This record gives sequence, structure tokens and C-alpha cells, in this order.
Amino acid sequence: MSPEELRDLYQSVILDHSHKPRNHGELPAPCLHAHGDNPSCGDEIDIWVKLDDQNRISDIKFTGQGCAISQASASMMTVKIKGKTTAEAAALREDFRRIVMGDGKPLNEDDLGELTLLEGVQKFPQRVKCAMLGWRALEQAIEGA
Amino acid sequence: MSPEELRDLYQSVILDHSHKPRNHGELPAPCLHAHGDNPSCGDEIDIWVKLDDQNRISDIKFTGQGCAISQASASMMTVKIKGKTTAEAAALREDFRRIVMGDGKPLNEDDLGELTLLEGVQKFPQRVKCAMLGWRALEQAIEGA
Amino acid sequence: MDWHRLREDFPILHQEVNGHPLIYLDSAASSQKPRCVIDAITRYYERDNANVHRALHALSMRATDAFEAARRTVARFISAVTENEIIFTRGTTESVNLVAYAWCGAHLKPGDVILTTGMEHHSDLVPWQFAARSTGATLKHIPVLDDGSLDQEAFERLLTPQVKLLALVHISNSLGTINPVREMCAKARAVGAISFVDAAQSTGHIPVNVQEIGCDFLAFSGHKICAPTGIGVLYGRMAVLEKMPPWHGGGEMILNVTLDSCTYKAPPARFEAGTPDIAGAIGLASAIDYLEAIGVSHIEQHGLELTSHALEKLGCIEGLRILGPATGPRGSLVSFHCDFAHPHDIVEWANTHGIALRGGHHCTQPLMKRFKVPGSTRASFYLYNTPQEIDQLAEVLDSARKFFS
Amino acid sequence: MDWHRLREDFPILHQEVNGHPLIYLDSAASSQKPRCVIDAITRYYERDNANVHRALHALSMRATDAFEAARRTVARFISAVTENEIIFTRGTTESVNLVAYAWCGAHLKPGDVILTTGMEHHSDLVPWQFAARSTGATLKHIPVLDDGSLDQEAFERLLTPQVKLLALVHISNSLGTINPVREMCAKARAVGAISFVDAAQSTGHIPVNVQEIGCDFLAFSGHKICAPTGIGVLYGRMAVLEKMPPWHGGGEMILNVTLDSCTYKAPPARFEAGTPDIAGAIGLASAIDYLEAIGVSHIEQHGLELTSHALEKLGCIEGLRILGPATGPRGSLVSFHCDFAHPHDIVEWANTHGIALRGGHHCTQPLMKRFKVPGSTRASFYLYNTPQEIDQLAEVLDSARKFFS
Ligand SMILES: Cc1ncc(COP(=O)(O)O)c(C=O)c1O
Ligand SMILES: Cc1ncc(COP(=O)(O)O)c(C=O)c1O
Repeated sequence: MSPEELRDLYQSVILDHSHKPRNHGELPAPCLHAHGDNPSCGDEIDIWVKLDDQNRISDIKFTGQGCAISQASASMMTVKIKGKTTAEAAALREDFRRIVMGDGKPLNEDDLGELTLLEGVQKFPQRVKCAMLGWRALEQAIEGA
Repeated sequence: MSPEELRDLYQSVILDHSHKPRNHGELPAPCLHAHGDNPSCGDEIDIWVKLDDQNRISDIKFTGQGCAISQASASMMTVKIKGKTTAEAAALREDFRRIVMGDGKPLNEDDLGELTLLEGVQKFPQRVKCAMLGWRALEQAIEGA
Repeated sequence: MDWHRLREDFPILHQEVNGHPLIYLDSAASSQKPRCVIDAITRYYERDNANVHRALHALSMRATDAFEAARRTVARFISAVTENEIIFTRGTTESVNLVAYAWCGAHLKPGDVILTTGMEHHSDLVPWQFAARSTGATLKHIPVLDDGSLDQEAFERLLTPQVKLLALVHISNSLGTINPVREMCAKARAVGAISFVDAAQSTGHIPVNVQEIGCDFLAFSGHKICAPTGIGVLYGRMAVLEKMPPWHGGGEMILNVTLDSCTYKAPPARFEAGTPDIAGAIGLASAIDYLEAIGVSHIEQHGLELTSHALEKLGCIEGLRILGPATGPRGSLVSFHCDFAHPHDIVEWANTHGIALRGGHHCTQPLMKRFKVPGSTRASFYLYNTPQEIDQLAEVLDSARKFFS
Repeated sequence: MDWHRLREDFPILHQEVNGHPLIYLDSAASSQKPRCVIDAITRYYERDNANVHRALHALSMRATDAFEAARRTVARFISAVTENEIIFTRGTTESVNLVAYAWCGAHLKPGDVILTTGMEHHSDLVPWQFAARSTGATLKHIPVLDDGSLDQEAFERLLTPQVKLLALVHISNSLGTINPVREMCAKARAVGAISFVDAAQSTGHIPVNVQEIGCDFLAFSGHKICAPTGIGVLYGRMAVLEKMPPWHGGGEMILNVTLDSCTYKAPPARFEAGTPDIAGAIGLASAIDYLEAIGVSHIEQHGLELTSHALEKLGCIEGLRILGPATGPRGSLVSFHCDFAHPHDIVEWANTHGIALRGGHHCTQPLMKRFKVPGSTRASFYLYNTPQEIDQLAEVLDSARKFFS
């Protein structure tokens, strides 16, 4: 890893999200909830989601602890996902997975917006799980619905 | 090992004892008995001993199965030991141990007689246990008395 | 295949023993290692060594990648569905014990039957004795016929619905018998029993495919297939592994631990507590690559040729009786009894002539009793052996006959 | 001692990682191997490899002799009374499990107490949880004080006559605490309890003498003391081993086997079923010879110097809090928490600068909870590390602070 790649991984936007996570906290019941963790490194995310009657994510919050990547990624996800339908969220998730794993081009690159800043994770395969942790918890919360 | 050393190990006298073991068989009770084996190679010796009232070995027999060395050594031992006191047998045992292990000079080399033919075992350390098996069983039988 | 040139890959073979070129005929006990395997170990320690898992620094990532790649290599080698069905152990013995403790402990009760055979290696027998004793299950044995095969009629009779586990050796290390594991595992499955195959003598000698065999568990040892000592494999079908509790407790097999309890990871991690033999696994993968480059079916063919040559040559020696199947396919070993000398005297004699044989009960005492021999002498072959070596063996055995008679 | 020149013995250290010379500060997870150990393995496979025991041919005799000589080397190294008190295992984890299954299974009953501590590695905790669950015994824990030491008053309170086994770590892999094992084992003995010492982090770092410690069992891993992966040791006092039933069943641990039962050999064979990691044991002996040639007390001194240097340098970094004892002797490692970044971010940052650290719970989840940290970052040292490397570490940590704050 070069210092540039490391700086890419930890861009100021990402560090900003990790220091000041957006949508931090819990939602009152009734809502969807899931807990995700990476046993291998101890990162944890709890996610709370409210769906409206059109399957639109009307509200989302999270708490957690772990590395800058896992926490920033979850924070950025909540910002991006609020107001989207669950189908749109699933499409975003797949595109996001592609850019962090370097596994093919995203289908709708433009939609990703700020999330593309996490592309640097590609160079750090062992951090993919960190970047995906929030998204895994989101999927679990929605599928548990 | 050279062929000569091997021939030394398996001299004709030794092979003769292994093919035609002397004092082969069992003694009727009452008598002393012990079973000895080398679990690592499966050799077995059963030994029966009769002591008179002066602690003299008035009769001795053995059965067993195993390699030429273990069976010949037991056979040669029975021949040598018959009529000896248990103290004399213990002294012989120690001298025999010295020659098969190459561990110092025997105290009464002359007493050993034919048993010195097993000196070749020195060059085959893994066979020492075979040569000693009958003697171990004898000791056990007498100590058990 | 140039089998003579292949010998160049094995540094150990090029030495003299007691003034004679070494003829190593003890591969069923442990095989020799090709240069590439030795180099893989050296390279690992010189470049990549670190503890695996929780890997975030360069060396530990490289070590983890190589270790997990080794698992995939093993999975491909025996056709497991996923690499998560591959558990690294010290060897066949530990693999049997793992199942005997973890699976039997969780699934057996009094009245249940563990069915095994009269030709098992102690390592595939004693652990089942322990499991039977601790669970109250009964241990039964399929008898061995005079020709060294299993009594299939008795098997059918013994295979009642009480049988919960069938454990059997693929190729007998004492007789060379190749058991019909595929048919027998299928019959076991038909009564609802799971099956365990001891493939210590078959893996790396003949193609071993867990899908085709249809077993639930299969075990083998690295050191017998050109890999380092200290590493072996337990294959387990995922559906069975998932329901199996852990055995060894410790680091890396747990998810969450409090002072009083813990939760477990999914297989295979659940069954690999503590730091594994990382270099051993990497060496095993290198050995498998080596064997696959030659082709296991070529190795099988070579083994068959050596064995039939040995049966022919040794069969001519007066007073020498061969144990095990007289005809048909056979593992690459020949076990025999000599009426002119005890196995240890034969082995000693052979050693003086540079030939490494093994004599004794070969960890199959019940089988030796069955054949009423105190032990046998065994010559076992692998890819680096040649017909010329067997000719030498026959000559030396004949000289032993003359000497000892 | 020329510590800089000694680095030449370790081939792996002379490489660049991400454009920087490698600084390996993860020896508490696994140590690097000197050339002589790598060569011992190579030499074994190139000259002497064969299966051990029942040895009658030249290679198997040489392999057996080397393997049993390794046992004597280990016995001498930790001052066991006889080499028969040395059991070869895969590592510390397997050693703990052996005792947890074999000793606890035979000796514990409901009402009995296993006493351990709040700072155990999962490998010295989970097996006792299993043993407690299967025997009905209760598991209790000596609490850890804020300074990283054990609460000795609580220990005295907890040490009732119900305590049958005390299991404790010699040097904590997370805190660096050195526990007063000698005094604690003596107190355990006074109430009739046996003692188990997890010496994974102390062996090869400070002199370890089982007579002086007065423990009944002691365990360590080869891979942490310059030896190969896959080999470890369980020391057991003979009087205790003799009364302990076997655990793994299989070849080489039995005396006589029938189809339905078997009798066992004396220790250590009773506890070593199957083919052992022969090359691993030989590599371990070579590592011990290497460490002894340098002198373990010199290594201890070097470790103390490195650690106090690290405590001083790292102590100056703002927002970095050191876990474990602030003063007094300490294992050669420093664990810390940074308020400016998560351990994994620190480890990642260090790796980019060529430094190998470990971050996480270090297999001590309960201890992390005790100190209310999700994990820590750990720099651990061994004989090949230098003060200059620690200066580099301090610089890189300070740059991380600036970057992440
Ligand atoms: C058929 C069979 N099963 C099990 C074993 C035990 O293997 P290991 O000693 O490698 O655990 C052997 C090897 O001797 C064997 O031949
Ligand atoms: C204190 C302690 N105990 C036990 C272990 C487990 O050792 P291994 O993984 O070699 O079995 C370790 C190593 O991580 C340790 O540091």
C-alpha cells in the first residue's frame, strides 16, 4: 500500500463521517431492526429502519463501534438510502459491493454519489467486510420484515 | 551395519537356539511364573521357575514368540541359569546386560560362556530389548516370589 | 511418465544405507517429500510467516491467504462441495477422534450401534471403543474373510436400523484390501447411518472423490502423501458438520465469549481451535499440486504395476506366505509372513542391505490375531519406487531364507 | 549480545513491506524463525524422514532418535524431572484441551470448582467452560484489578477446598502482566488443587522452570518461540500423568488391542495417539538450542529494555492510553487504546508504513469488556527487535494521531 492509497482509503469525507456519524441513534418501535457484526475484527452495527406503505425507507438510524471504515460506511449509507424504496436500496447495495470489491462496473454509477469515495477499499481486501457491514445489517433488517 | 556384523548377530549357535529352543514348555504349579513382552515389537516370553530351599533354580522352562534374538536369548539363558542361585542369576544378568549394551566390562566374563555370543547385539541398539526380554521375565518371576 | 527421473525430486532417496543405495519400501508408514514441498515450507518461513486470521498486516494477510488457499486445494483434490467442508487436523488419528468425540457425543445413545470392521487400524478402532463406552452405544465388527476381504453377507446382517455410524478403512494398511466403500456407504445411508471412511492409505494413491464415495466423513494424513508431518484432513459433509458441536475449545473457534459461556463459529473454524499448522497446510497444498501434476491415476497405475510385480516375485520365495487378496486390484503394498524367520529378523536383514521394510502388527492387532500371525513384514510402495527395487527386495528376502533356515 | 547481528539469523526480516523495511511487532501472535530451525526441518526431510517408533530400519531409527532427543531437549529447557513428562501437542490450545478433557473428565464432579482468571486467553478459558459443563463443576474467575494485576485478596477468598484445579496464564498476551504463578500454585496445592499454567507468552521470553513454579501442568506453543507451526508442549508432573486416562485413541498409545477394548501405554505415549509432528518436534528442539545459546535471561533482559523503551515512547503520544501494569516487570509487549482511531485503522496505518501490529480483542474478549474497550492495538517484541524499531513505531503512531484526529 502506498501512502496515497491509504489516504484514498481514509479521505477526509470518510473520516468526517466516522467522527460525526449521521443518523446516529435508535428509532422507537415499531420499526425494523438488525444487528450485524464481524466476529473476526469485532466491528458492530445496529440498524433501525422504518418503511412506509410503499416500501420506502422513511427513516433510518444506526449505532455501532468499530473501525473508521465500518462506521463511516454505515453513516454514508444512511444518508444515501433515506427516502429510497427497498428495491432501490438493494440495487445500490449491489453497485456499492461492486466498487468496494472491484468486482465489475456498477450498473448506475451516478446514483452512488459520495459512496464512490469508498472505492479505495478495493486495495484493502481485508476491509471489504468493514465497508459492507452496515449494508449487510440493512439487508437483514429488511429481509426480516 | 556390515554383513559381518549381521552374521555376528545371528551366529549359527543363536539360530540353532531359536530354531530348537532348549527348556521349552511349561512347569506344573507350584512354581514361579512371569510374562514379559515388548509392546513395541510384540515379542513375548512366559517363564516358569522352580526354586529349591536354598534359593537355587532347580528347574526352568519358557515359551514365547518373537524374533530370533529374543527366543534364542531366552533359550540360552535357561541353559545357563539352571542350578544357579538367584543371587548368581542376578549377577549373570548384570554381566549379560553389560555385554549386550556395551556398557562396561562384565565382572565375571568367564561365567557368561556361550552367552557372550550375543555380544553382537551391541551394534543393534534396537535389539537390546529383545535380548533382555527373557532376563526381564526371569527377574520378574523371582521378585514376584 | 518417467518414473526414474521423478526420483530426482526426492532428495532423501539419494543416499546409502549400510553401504547400499537406500531402497525405501515403507511409504505406507510415511512417505518421502519432494523438493517442491520442502521448498514451500522454507519459502513460507523465509517470506510470509505470521499467525493467520484477524489478519491486517501484510505477512498475516499472506499467511492467511496461503492457508485458506490450501483448504481450497484440498477441497478440489477430494471433490468436496465447498472448502468449508475441509477441517485441518494433525492426521487421520485426530480426524477419527474428532468425529468420535464430537459427533458420537452429540448423537449416540445406549442401544445405538457403531459398525466397523475387523481390519481397522488402531486409529480407526480405539476412538470408536471410547465413544461406545462413553455413550453406551455398542461397537460391532464386520468380519474379515480368509482372502482379506470383508464378509459382505455379515455386513448386510449387521446393518440394522440401530446402526448409526459405519466406520471403515478404504485400503487396509496391513492387507492391501480395497474395500467397496461406495457400495457400503450407500447401504449405510439406506438405514439412516452416517459413514466415515479412513482414507489414510488410499488418498494420493488412487483417486478419492467424496461425492462418488458418498461418505459423510473422510480422513487422511498429509505425511503419507508427500506432505509434511503434523497436518491431516477431516472432510465432513456440510449438513453433518453444521449439526456437530465443537470439540477442542479455544481461540478462533468462537464467536463471542463471556467468562461463562461462548458461541461458536460455523464450520470449519468451529473445529479448528488455536493456531493451526500453517506451514503444514501450505506444504500439503504443495504436495497435492505435485501429485496432481503427475496425475493420481498415473500413480495408481504405477502402484498396481509395482504391486503385481512384487506379488509375482515374492510369491516365488519358498516359505513366504502373502497376506491379503491374491487377485484383483490392491493397495500398493504387500504384507507377508515368512516361516523361516520372524518379521523383525527379516526387517533387520533387509536394513543391512539398504532396504527399509516394516515388521510387526502394523497397528492392527485384532487383524493379526484373525490371521493367526504374531505380525507380518510389509513392503509398501509409492510413486518413487521402481520394479528394480522390488527385484532387489526379492533377492534379499531369498538370501534371508537361506540364512535363517 | 549483538542484537543487531542476530537479526541476520532471521531471513524473513530482510524484506520491504509497502516500500518500507519490515518492522515485525507481532511476535506474541507468532514468532519468526531463525535459519537454523528452517534448516533443521529441511535436513530432516532430506536425510532422515520416516515414521517413528517400532523402528527397525535406518531412517526410522534416526527419526525416532531425533524425535525422542527433542523430548529430552524440551524437558531440560523447562526443568522437567524426566522427558516422560513432556507430551507433544499442536500447541497451547490442544494442551489445555487435553487436560480439560482427560484430567477433568476423570477427576471432577458437581460441586467441584475450576478456578481461573479474568485475563485468560480464550484457549485457556473455553476448554474449562466445556469441562465444567460436562462434569457439573463450577467455573470461577479471579478478577483483574485496574492496574492489570490479579486481585490476590479475591483469590484467597475464592480458593476454597472445593477448588480442584487452578488454571492461569503466566504472562497475559493482552496486558503483559506477569502473574505470581509460583505463589499462586503453592496456595492452590495447599488446598489440594492441581495447577495449570498457560506459559504461551512466557516460555522463551523469561526463564520457565516447572520445578520452581511448582505447577502440575504447563503448556506452551512452539510457533511462539522460533519453532515451526504445528508443535507444542504439555508438561505434566508424572504423578498426575500416571493417573490420567488417555484422550485421543489410536496407534502408538495402546499396549494391547482387541476388537472391543484396549490397554494403554505409560505416559507420554498414552497421550500421543497417531503419527506426531516429527519435523515439528525436531524444529522445536533446534529453536530451543538456539534460544539457549543466546541465553533466555539475556532475551528476558532485552525484552525488558524494549518494553520500557516502548512504554516511555508511546506514553508521550497524546490520546494513547496504555493497558496493563504501568510499573514493574512486564511481558515484552505493549497493548494500548487510542482515542483518535480504532485499532484496525491503526494497524492498517502501521502496515502501510511497514510495521506489523495486531489489533482486536487478542482472544481475550472478557478482558476487553473488563477494561471497557472494544479492542486494543498491540506491539509485541522478541529477540530480533530493536529500540530503533520502537522509535519508528512511535513516529508512525504519532502520524496516525495527526491524520485521524
Ligand atoms: C489405515 C490407516 N488409518 C489410520 C492411520 C493413522 O494415521 P496417522 O498416524 O497419520 O494419524 C494409518 C497410518 O498408519 C493407516 O494406515
Ligand atoms: C496466553 C496465550 N494462551 C494461549 C494461546 C494459544 O496458543 P496457540 O494458538 O498456539 O494454541 C496464546 C496464543 O495466542 C496465548 O497468547
